[in-house]
Amino acid sequence: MDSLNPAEQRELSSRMEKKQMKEFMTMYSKLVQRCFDDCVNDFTTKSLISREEGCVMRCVDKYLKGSERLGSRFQEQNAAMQAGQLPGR
Amino acid sequence: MDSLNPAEQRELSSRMEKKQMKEFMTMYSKLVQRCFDDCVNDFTTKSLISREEGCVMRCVDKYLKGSERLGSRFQEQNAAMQAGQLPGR
Amino acid sequence: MDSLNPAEQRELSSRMEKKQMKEFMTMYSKLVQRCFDDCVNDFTTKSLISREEGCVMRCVDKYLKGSERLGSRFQEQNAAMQAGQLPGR
Amino acid sequence: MSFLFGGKPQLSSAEKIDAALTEVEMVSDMFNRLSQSCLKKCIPADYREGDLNKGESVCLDRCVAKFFEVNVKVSEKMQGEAAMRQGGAAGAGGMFGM
Amino acid sequence: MSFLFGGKPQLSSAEKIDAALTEVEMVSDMFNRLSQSCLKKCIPADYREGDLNKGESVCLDRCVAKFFEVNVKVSEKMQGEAAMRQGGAAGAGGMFGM
Amino acid sequence: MSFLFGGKPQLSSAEKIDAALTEVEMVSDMFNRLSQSCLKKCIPADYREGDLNKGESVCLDRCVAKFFEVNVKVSEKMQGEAAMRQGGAAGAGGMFGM
Repeated sequence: MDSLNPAEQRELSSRMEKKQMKEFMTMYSKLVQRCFDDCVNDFTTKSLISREEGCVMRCVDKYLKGSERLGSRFQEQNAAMQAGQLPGR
Repeated sequence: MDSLNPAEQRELSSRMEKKQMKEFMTMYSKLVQRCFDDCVNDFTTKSLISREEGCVMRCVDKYLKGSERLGSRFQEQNAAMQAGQLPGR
Repeated sequence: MDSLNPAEQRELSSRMEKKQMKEFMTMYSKLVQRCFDDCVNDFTTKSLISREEGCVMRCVDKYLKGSERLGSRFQEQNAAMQAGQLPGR
Repeated sequence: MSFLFGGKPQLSSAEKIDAALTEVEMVSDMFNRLSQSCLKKCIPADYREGDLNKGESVCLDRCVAKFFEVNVKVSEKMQGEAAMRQGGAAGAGGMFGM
Repeated sequence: MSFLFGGKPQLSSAEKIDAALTEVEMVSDMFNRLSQSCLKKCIPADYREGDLNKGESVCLDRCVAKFFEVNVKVSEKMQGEAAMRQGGAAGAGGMFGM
Repeated sequence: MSFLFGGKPQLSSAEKIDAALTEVEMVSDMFNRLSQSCLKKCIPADYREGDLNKGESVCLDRCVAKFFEVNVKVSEKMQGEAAMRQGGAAGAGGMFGM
């Protein structure tokens, strides 16, 4: 990892950027699907009813906050694990 | 999108074709899995019993028809959204 | 398939190796997720309790054995199908 | 989604093709998720007949409409929040238009 | 699945390798789905012991056999329909053989 | 995970970049699975409010800790078995460290 030369670094960053773009897209479409699945279950109407819409908004809110929290904890644990299990690195 | 030159167009079509091939394969294996999951739950026999086989056939029928219908509606909605939200395009 | 020249064979093996590496990684992370999902459901504690840990260990054991068995049966069936449906090949 | 890529000047061929493929992929990912959800919500798992009946057909149509509506709402909400974080004004229209 | 690719004359190296990889990918996708379904159907989630017991082992074996059978049935059905649409005769054998 | 790739001498540029990307992918796959599991386990699907409440927050924190612990246990177990098969001693530490 540490031995990449500048050209390799650039190639890596460019491919990482593409990957992150895709990850973000997937995260977004998963969020849409999850909130749709959990909030929309009435197909006697053609448009969202207000209860469904409110549920979707709160669902998005809660998932974004939850994911952010998970991300922070994940990084802490990951850092702790690297430090603990691979001393001297 | 609109500014691809002919060589780029060819490259794009060729990669799109590969993608569609893969999509079709995935669609197929998902269909097998779904109909298996919904129709086959008896493992006291080694071969499909006739109830299971009938269920699988109807399942495939229904899913193909359902997917076709979803595809048409999706395209309509997509076209409407593009027209409505991006006027002048 | 059978008509690959040596250079093509090498390229194919190298790409197959990468694929297998990825497959193994995915298999591993699926296993972690599955055993976590099935065994860990108590979040009143911060560390695994002994019941959870035992469950995870047996879960891993059982899944590895199950997957191995499935792999053998799959190959047998696959071989039988190729032989039966494509005579003369 | 061409707005995402349209702004940049002078993309290389490879970049333009990648952008086009990413766009297609995203639409197809959305369709796959919509299909998974709507088939599950509208088609009971007993398969009494192979044809779609009237109720299932209507359910699928409405399911697509509602899925799109949810997509627009979520997209607007996320754009609004992104704009707030940047201190700018929320953009109109759906950033994540399918 | 080589029939899918075998018909075309003069494939380039890249195409031949892609075709081989696609074939491997498809078999492995099928195996992953089969595993997911059969482990779920045959192994109860309580994990009382680490070994497979007799009932679980037999269930897994039959599950594989039935999954293959379903694969063949679905493949034949789809080929039959494809052939009908083209006005031709349905081909024998499984187009989607794993 | 650099141990997986660090041992080989003289990797080409393409190989080094692939190895780095594989490492990133694996961490991100693990995070995606952890998220899926923990959001499901800790957040009830009724969404009465948009904020995380105290109970949900604590649950998420513990869920991450337990997921890591399971990862370490599974990794140690698999390494132990791999070592047994090779007749060698089980290595300490997590081969599959995230």
